[in-house]
Amino acid sequence: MSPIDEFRQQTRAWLEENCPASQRRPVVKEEQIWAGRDRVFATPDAKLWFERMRDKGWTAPSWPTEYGGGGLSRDEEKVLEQEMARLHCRPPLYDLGLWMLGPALLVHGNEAQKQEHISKIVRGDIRWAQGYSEPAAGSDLASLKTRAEDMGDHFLVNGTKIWTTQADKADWIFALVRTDASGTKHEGISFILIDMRTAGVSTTPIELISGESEFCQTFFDDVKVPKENIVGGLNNGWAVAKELLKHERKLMATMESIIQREDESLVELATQYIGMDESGKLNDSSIRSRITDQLMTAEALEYLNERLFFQHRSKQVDPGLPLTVKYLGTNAMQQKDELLLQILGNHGLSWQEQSHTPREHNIVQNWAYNKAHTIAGGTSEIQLNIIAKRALGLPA
Amino acid sequence: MSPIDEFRQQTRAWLEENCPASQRRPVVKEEQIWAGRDRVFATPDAKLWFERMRDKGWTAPSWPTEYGGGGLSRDEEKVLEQEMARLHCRPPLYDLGLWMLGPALLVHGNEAQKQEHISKIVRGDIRWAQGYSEPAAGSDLASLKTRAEDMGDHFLVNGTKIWTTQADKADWIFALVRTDASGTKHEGISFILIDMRTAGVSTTPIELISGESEFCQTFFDDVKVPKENIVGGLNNGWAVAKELLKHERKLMATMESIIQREDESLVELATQYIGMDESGKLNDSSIRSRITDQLMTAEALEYLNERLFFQHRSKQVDPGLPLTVKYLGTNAMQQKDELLLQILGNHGLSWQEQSHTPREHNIVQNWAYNKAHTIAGGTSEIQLNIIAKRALGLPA
Amino acid sequence: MVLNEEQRLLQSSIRDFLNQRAPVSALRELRDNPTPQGFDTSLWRELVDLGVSSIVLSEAHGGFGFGWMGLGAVMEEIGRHLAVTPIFSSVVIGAALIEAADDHHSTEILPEIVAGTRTLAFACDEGLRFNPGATATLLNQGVLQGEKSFVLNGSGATDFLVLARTATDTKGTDGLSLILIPRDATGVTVDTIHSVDGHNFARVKFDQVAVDHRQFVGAPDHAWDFVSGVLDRATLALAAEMLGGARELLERTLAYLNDREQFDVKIGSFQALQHRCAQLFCQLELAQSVVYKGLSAIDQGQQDVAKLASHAKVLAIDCYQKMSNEAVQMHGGMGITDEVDIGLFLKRSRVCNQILGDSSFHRERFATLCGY
Amino acid sequence: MVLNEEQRLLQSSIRDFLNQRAPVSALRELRDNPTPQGFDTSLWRELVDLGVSSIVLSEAHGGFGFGWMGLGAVMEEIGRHLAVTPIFSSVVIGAALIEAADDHHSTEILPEIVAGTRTLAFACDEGLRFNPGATATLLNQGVLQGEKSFVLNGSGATDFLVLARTATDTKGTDGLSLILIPRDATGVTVDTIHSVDGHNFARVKFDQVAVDHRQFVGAPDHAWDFVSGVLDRATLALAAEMLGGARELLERTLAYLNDREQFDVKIGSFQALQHRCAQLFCQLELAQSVVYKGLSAIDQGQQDVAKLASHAKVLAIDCYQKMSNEAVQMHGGMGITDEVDIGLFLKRSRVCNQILGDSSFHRERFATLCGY
Repeated sequence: MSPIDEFRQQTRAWLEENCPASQRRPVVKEEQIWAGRDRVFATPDAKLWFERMRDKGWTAPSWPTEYGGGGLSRDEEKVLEQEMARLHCRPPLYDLGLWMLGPALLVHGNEAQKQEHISKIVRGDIRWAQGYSEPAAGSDLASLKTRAEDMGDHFLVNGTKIWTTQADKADWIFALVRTDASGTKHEGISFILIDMRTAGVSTTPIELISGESEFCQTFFDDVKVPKENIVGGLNNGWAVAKELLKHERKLMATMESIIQREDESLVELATQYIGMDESGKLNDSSIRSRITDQLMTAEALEYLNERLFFQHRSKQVDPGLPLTVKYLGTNAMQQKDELLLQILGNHGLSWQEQSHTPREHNIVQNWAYNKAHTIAGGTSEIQLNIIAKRALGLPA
Repeated sequence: MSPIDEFRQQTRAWLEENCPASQRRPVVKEEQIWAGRDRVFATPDAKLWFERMRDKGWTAPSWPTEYGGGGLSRDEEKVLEQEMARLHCRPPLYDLGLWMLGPALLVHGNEAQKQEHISKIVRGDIRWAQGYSEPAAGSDLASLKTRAEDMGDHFLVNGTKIWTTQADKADWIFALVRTDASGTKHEGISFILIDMRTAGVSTTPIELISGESEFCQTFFDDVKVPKENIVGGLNNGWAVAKELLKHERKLMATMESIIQREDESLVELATQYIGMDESGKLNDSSIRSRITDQLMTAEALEYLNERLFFQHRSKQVDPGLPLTVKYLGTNAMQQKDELLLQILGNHGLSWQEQSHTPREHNIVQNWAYNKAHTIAGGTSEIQLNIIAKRALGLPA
Repeated sequence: MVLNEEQRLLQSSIRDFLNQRAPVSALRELRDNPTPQGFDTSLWRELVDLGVSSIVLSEAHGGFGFGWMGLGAVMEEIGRHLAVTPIFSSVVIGAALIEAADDHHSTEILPEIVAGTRTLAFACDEGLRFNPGATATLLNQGVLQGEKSFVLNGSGATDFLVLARTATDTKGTDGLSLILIPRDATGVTVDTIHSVDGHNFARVKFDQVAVDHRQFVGAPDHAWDFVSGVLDRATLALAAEMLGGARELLERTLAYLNDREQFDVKIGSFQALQHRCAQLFCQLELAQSVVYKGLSAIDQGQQDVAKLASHAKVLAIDCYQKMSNEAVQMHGGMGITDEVDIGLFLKRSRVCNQILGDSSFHRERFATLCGY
Repeated sequence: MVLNEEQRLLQSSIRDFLNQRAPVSALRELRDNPTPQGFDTSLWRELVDLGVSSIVLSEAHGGFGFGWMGLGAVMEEIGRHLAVTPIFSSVVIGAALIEAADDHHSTEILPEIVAGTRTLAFACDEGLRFNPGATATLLNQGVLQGEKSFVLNGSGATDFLVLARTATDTKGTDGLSLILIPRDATGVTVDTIHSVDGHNFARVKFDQVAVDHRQFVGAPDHAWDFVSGVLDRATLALAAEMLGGARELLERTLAYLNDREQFDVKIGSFQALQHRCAQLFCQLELAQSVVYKGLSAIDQGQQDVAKLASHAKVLAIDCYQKMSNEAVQMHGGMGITDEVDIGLFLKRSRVCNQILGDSSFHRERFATLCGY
């Protein structure tokens, strides 16, 4: 047996042994395991599952073992993902530090920063928020105004960030700040780490159209930040940010494939809510046809991701290909949401919990919430601009 | 009975009396009655029908009687159109002079020009071509290079025009030429009338993807043109051109509604080529659904045109509305073509006349030919630009 | 297919009134602090005083001759303001059903509807979607039994107009009757649901409800003969409301694009956004033309507007849905927050989709009516 | 799902060869001066010498182990160059059918196909479209009777592989057999049709054609058991050809947009066109991923690729159709002339749509295979 097959066998056995049955069902929002100082677990099983995965370093399977990661090769990581998918294992940890900051720190952080932050991320001890966007900046990220003034022994940060995911629950925030206003927009930006407990940091939740408040506006009012909290060098924040945005896009893709997997089966739902005729066709030919559209897109996206994986493995990456993932994935997700909503009929018109099932509730709320996905992390328009220029070579 | 109802009754009676039965069937390309010195009629009935309409001035129903037009009011013209449609009467005359030059001459021409040209247009004695586009200009019409040099007693024209409809069969051409190169692109353009028999005018046909050659490239090589052939004043050609483009767009819309009426019935064709199940539904659910899309668009376009007519009549024209017609109409036509082609199956894959019926032949050739409609007369992209700026007030 | 002078005046007076009295913030207020009726009763009283409650009725029943084009103009404003009123359930459907039935109710209860002292709700849908042919609610030997799942304005109605099967051996739309049931009748249970759009609907259960023959509205067993026509007209009115919402969204989005700057220019100067807006405008005017065609066909006395109604509903659904998605997208981050109103229109559009038949239903019906 | 070193080399050598020997101008030449065979026989001879005629066969039958991913790479180049060859009819379908049938023909005629001295055409479609289950061509008591409407490469084939019903009491795809009929057999009439794309197909009539048992290919009455799998694989190869065409169109269009100036800038700098190109690229890569998934599934020995084949065909149809329409549009006036090549791809795409099942057929099949 090849080493990778052996690894697969061991992994499968370990997961079957260690992943509690309750953690093998699609995760609902309330049961997601988020990192943090005040980490709470919805169930004892969730705690068990998290701790077992953490102890193997499999919360961050491919990160170096010296910082607590799993140290897996790319192929092994893929096997782990496949085996987790096979058993429908829930992700053991949710955190922006895990998805975004960590990979960037591994590239741009100095040794002290890695020592300080990476293993805490792997262990889920700190919940991170992201401080990029500002109210007046939007897609034009580089026009940011939050500034960090060099006060000799520390920086003094003033300004405001928007779309900071659950900043009210976060322990630390990584942010882009202006440290030099003399050059072009992209110059003079630094990447900085801020403890949310520092005096002068405050947050206000933003109510979304889904009725939830996942995001906050975060205010910095004369916040003192140690000088060693700059990552990647003074005025070099744009380079770090770009590295991180790559992971954000990859993250979005991963999230989607998680959601694709964990989400509703269209066919099953349609069969139940619409019914079939005697020849085994759905009773609604318009919806039937739209399901075909949707399945064809969703499954093709899986193949596209698979193709990307093989390209990476054989070091033949087609540079345009990764750029398509976010645009296609977020569109497909929203199309599916619309279709699910129509299938629900009048059961899709309320998010009062008592008036329908939790499953219906979830579908309706996701429908509204997921409108964010074509906007956050680089709008679809920005994605298309990037594809046109970078993949297709069209003029600026 | 109201005067308009009376007019309707008389018109209906006259048409029933005077329109030969053979002229009440959808017209095929070969039987269209084109104007011209060497005018030919495919059948004696066609000649009869043309002459009867011409003698009433109903080749140009709303033009002034003093130039040979019908002198009808807008409402009467509409009634005539409706009654002709009711009997499926063919148009009695085809000519760019009728559709485009005439309306512009009536606004911008001087009395001598009207006397000289309008009645010949009404009587179908002269076939006109249009000389606007140039090979290097495309949608950027105003960047035209064909120049007319003032030689004292005449202009000397040099240059080339492309997309001149059947210029090889035309008697005269109306063209835009540069008479002053010193100002901006839009200045220094004049609108000029040129007899195609003048020495130095030559044409080459352009082969289209439909296998036809409806268009020519026309060359002007030291062509002498009398000075009185400028319409609307020297260097004022852009204003005349804009007037004329209005008619071109209206013309496209009219052509489409003619085509809509005279064209294939989707439902009938699908019934014949695809068949129905026992419950009376087409056997192909995808095509059935696309027919619904198509019919809904095509019928809505009819209502939009009808609404425009009522807006004109009640002098409440919504200025944005006419701008939508060309974009929507040409798109709808092409969608229908694609659908017809799919319905034909393997009978839609050849335009060899012997291998299928004339009807099939027509559908396939139109499918290819009609790709021109979203390009000619202002591309769809230009239409959208115009709508965005003029109807929606978005910034340049 | 064009509003006449009176209709234009009507529209502008309703617009002024709603701007004043029921801007979109009124919907937020109602959503966050719901009233038992599900709408603002004093707002409705004022609208009744303006005459909207008789707008679709003949002059004999208090109508002013504005016709269905006039109603369309009013519904458009309702759609633009997201105003919550019983006009659709109680007047456009309710009063029109009473008038179409043309029996003793026309003199007994129609005046109260016009006066706004009685409000009706039409109880038709069972299960997940509009499908009158599958009506299972049964009236047998004077007893009504069944459950209605999606009764618009159910929380505020004083009476229900219930579509029920009265001939047990029938199927489809044969053998149906329309029954007037007071809300407080024994055996009636009303379960109010606050919908995502800040409106409400109800699930209404009829458990052993006693019915006498005077509660029949129109001829027994043959209600569909007149109900279907009323619903077609109501569908066109609903489409007008939906396009009002879509038009408001387009205008708000254009204003935002003309205001917001990014990369040092107005975002409205980006050609990709310009083309998308232009396409939305084309789609809107196309749908609008079908709605006007349908409404003016009613005013011209055309009896059968079934095909136009289905046509209008499908295009209105597609248009409002696309417009609301694009409006959210073009508003960027702001579009997904509850701080701006865009999301309220987005939600309203999805609710409207389900009222009197969704896109699948009407596409199927259009195809059947066209014979393919 | 990625080409290996050998497959990449194969693709680039085929590309170089076709660039040299069969650029799009060769198609024009053939269109304007058709040969009796419908293709350039010396071009085919050279391709045979390069080994393409055995590419899908096992090594025992002369294959080189390039697999279906390798074939896909070749078909992509065929699609990019609009090359007219019998590879699809005679090799991808024909030889593969013979090999799959695994009987005496494998030794008798397969070597001639590989040598290019015999070319096959698969005679399946009757009427207007692909629908093997409705096969009416009948072989009864040794006599074949029927008509095939859309036989690809019919004009150039030396033999036909005819799908015929041999069990009269069957319907659907049960009771079918595959019969090898020489073109010059008594009772065979071939009517060649030049298609809009410069290729050809034939209508072939079989009138009282005598058949003996050695002409059966594979087991009588059960041909569908092996034919369906071969057609699924051929469908994936066809999809690869189509995407080759689509990719060529995208590249030509991008080159045009980067070259042509209007309003004093490159038209490729217009954002609306940029976004449309980016969307086309996304659509192409999505479809390409399904084709690679299907081809590599065959190479990995997956027996049933029916769902992937239908999936790939639908996306390839949508992609090539959209790409060709957009390419014409973005080339403006030039796009509708025969002077540039864009229109040739446009026409090829519509012909490909009809080969082995159109979009409706494969959407329906996909849905059925997914069980809804």
